[in-house]
Amino acid sequence: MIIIVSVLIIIMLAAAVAACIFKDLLSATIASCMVSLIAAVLFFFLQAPDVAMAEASIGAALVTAVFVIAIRRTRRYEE
Amino acid sequence: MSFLQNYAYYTGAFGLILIGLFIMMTKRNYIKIIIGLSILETGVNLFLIAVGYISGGTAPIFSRSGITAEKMVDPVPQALVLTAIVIGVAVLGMALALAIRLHKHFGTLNLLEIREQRW
Amino acid sequence: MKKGVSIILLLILLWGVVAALSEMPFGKAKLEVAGHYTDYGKEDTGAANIVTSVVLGYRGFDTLGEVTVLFLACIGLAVVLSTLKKQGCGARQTPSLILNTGFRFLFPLILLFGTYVFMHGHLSPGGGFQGGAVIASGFVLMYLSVPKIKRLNHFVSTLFESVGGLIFLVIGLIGLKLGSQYFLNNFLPNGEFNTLLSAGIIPVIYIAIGFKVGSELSKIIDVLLEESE
Amino acid sequence: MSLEILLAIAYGGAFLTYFSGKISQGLRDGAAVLLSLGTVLIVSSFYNVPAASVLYEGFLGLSLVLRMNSLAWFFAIAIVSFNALCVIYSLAYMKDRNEKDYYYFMLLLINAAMLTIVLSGDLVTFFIAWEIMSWATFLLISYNRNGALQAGIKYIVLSLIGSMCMLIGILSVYTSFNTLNISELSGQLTTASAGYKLFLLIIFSITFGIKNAVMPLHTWLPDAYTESPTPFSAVLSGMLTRMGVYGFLVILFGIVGIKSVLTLGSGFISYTKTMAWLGAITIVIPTFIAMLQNDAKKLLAWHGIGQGGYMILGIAFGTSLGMAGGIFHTLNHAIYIVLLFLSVGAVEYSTSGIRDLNSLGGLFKKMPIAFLGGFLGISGLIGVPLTNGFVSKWLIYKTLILENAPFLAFAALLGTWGTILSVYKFLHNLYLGQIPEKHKNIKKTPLAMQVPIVILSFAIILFGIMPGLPLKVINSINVAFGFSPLDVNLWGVVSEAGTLNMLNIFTALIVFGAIVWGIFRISRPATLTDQYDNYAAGAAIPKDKYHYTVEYYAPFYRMVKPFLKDIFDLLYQKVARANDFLCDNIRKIYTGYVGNYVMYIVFFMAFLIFIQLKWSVF
Repeated sequence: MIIIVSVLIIIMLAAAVAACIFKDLLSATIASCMVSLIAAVLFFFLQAPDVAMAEASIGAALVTAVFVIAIRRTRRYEE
Repeated sequence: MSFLQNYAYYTGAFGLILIGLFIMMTKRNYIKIIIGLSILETGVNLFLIAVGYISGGTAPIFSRSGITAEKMVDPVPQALVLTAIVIGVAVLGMALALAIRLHKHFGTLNLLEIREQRW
Repeated sequence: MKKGVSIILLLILLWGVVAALSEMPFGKAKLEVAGHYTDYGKEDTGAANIVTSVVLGYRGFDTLGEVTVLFLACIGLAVVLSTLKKQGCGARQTPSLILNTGFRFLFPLILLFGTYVFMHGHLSPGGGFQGGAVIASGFVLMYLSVPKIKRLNHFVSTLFESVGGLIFLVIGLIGLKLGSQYFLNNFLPNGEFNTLLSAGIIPVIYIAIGFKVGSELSKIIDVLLEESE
Repeated sequence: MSLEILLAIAYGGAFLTYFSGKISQGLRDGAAVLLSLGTVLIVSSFYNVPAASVLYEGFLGLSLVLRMNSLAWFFAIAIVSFNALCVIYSLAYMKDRNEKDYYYFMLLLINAAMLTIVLSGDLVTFFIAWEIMSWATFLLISYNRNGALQAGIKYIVLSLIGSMCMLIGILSVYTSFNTLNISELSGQLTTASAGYKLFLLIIFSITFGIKNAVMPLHTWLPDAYTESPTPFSAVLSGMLTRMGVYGFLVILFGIVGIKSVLTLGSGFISYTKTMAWLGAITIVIPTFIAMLQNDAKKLLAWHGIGQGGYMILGIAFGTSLGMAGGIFHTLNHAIYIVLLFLSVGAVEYSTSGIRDLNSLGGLFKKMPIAFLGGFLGISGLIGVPLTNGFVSKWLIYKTLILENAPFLAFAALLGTWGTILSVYKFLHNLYLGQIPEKHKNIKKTPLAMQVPIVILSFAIILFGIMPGLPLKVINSINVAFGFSPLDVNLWGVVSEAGTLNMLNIFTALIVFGAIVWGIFRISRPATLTDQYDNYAAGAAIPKDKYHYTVEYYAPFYRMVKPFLKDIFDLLYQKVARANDFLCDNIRKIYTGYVGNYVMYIVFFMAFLIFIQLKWSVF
């Protein structure tokens, strides 16, 4: 169990670092979406199903959608 | 192994917080800063939930018989984080709307290039 | 230069965090107030989900404030974007067949699931906020898949939003009047435990919140998309 | 008639005037005049009728008290009378200005606030009314905008410093004695420790020193007097500035008590000595600065500061003679300075706004009433016998001599010499000498301007010949404060140190005047010639160049100008500029870049964590 959690956390942190590094904002957004998604799984492991649900639907779906729309209306690459 | 047992979640939460802060401090792109903010927020939420966890606890729901109140995890941070997430998305939407306005007005999202916003 | 300073500062921060966390063990007993909630939440509010009973029963007034913040953020977003000139934003890709067909199957199911989630907020994980978010993500799917769809009917979404907020307030005020104790007093009978029609006013308020959050979040998406076409 | 009704009429009248101005101009003017005259009548009906009433019970646990005693009556009657005269004067002076509703509203509001100050029986009412007065004054000083706004801001900044000092004092009094009623406090404070009394006196001295323009705190006054509309300059100089004297009287003798004040400090450095020396400095320097001024109102403004020094000098010694001198000088100063301002205002009105002494002159024949006012005003200001200023200055000099303070007496005399020089310039450059060509056909002085000037001129002579009239009231104030009463009769003062009898002086001067008149009468009659009919080496005199009011004391200017700068004003401006610079630099931490703000927050957190983990201070 703890091994799975550790692996998930490592992937999550890697995704966060990727979000930091990517110059393409769309990729960064997807990376941050991944962070949210794994966080939702972790919430579930921490016996917080309500929060996991909220995080999955909001953090992973809505926030990403909002970011994508905003990037579409501005510009895609960080200069 | 006991380190992982004790500190895996905390490491994840503070890793997210520090990465979020780092993005906010060093990046110049407005949308990148907002991405940092959202990562920071996820980290804070994860930390709060991790604080409320009890070893071997159950979710705070009396969904079937045999669940006792003693073994439940702390419901207070969960209630807090629940609303925090929802408000978070509204605030992010607001910030991104401002980003769209900024881009329309100045044609750039690089904060260093936006001179009018400073003294 | 800047990155170096940032990393040094963050390392000091990390140092403090490590020092603090070493004295804060993971997975230890909960606080006294949380103990009270888990011990008596079932009898006090009649909801099986203690998180729900905290959000709507013990801390209902806070939730009203949070809903207000959500509402204000939504209004602020609309105001910020309302003065933009409408202009084209490049061509859209036509959605693929899979997306299109999947949308037609899934959209009613997503709405149904969202409704289920906020209806059963007092029994199972979920509630108004999650249900509303699920419904809103259904609308995101709609915007993705159907290119020239008739937009969200603003009147209806505003109606849902306002009626949701009003129900919350009115129920709170009725509780204040009937119980004469506190705002959001639970004046309905608790009913049989673990059934749909139990836990007094909690399901009613969660339905109201579900409508409110769902319409607000879909409106955020709608407003952000609106001007670009 | 109770005191609440008086205040209700005063405040309600101000609002009534404002709103009637929205209906018609004539109605507003009538309302303003009637209300100000009405308050004069009501206040005068309180003569020798001590009254007390509770305005409002339980304002945050304090009761707001009003009371009328001889001191309050003396100041109240002066306030409402001068205000009524200035309102009448304003009818003509303000005729062509804008926003007259606002002007009259503020004038009457200030009147009501000053009335509340002198009637207040507790420090809360005092403070509230003080603040109303300060803010209304600020609004009226800045009536003319532009430069006036600068002057107003200067006034309100200093005034706020004073108010805050007063607030500190009041809070400290309340926490120590649990009451703010002035009459209750006076009993308790006599037993307080000397250090506490000194603290209170210094705190309140700053407040009242700012209002009374005592020397290091005077900088607001010249600009404020100059820039405000002239009738209001009269009110400002006449009574509003002298609220500081009232405050000194209340705090020194009403609350702390004269015996305690006299024992504060030892030897040369005592509270009264310091006050007296500040008063002396306030007399000398501004009087000589006044000599350099070319703006008629500014000249009077500097004299306003200087004369305030006499009052401080009189009351600082805490003898009954000095008290009488100080309080009487307050009234006398108000009479003649109001008269002088009204006289200048008449000139300003006739020449459509010219106050520059260099470009005026010879207006004597055109405006005799204004000249009469100016002449009697400067006579009073100098202290010529048979005018009121003589009596009060006599009392003050007598006090200084009896108190063995020769240097202070010399300072007072020096001030008088400076006054003579500078006000002669004032009178000459306005009314005497040649009249410039462009002022040959000026507007006539309207009746509404002449009436107040005549009344005040009459008052100067009346109080000069019969000083017993006001001195009787002042004597009862002295008794109320616990001084020994003076032996006063209608014509003057009788004391063991010297006797003043204006009747004798009056008779002597009449006889002397008759002799002089007779000599002039029997000698060769004078011949009148045109002022430009002069011999100038055969050349025609250019009429604008040979106007000798220009640069009246030119050699003296050159001699003293480097020494008579208003150093305190310059100092305050330096401080203000330094503050501005500092704030401007602090503002720059808001760089408009999100990263920096996050950096500040993280830096602060890191700083706290670092010092905690390193030294564990928390």
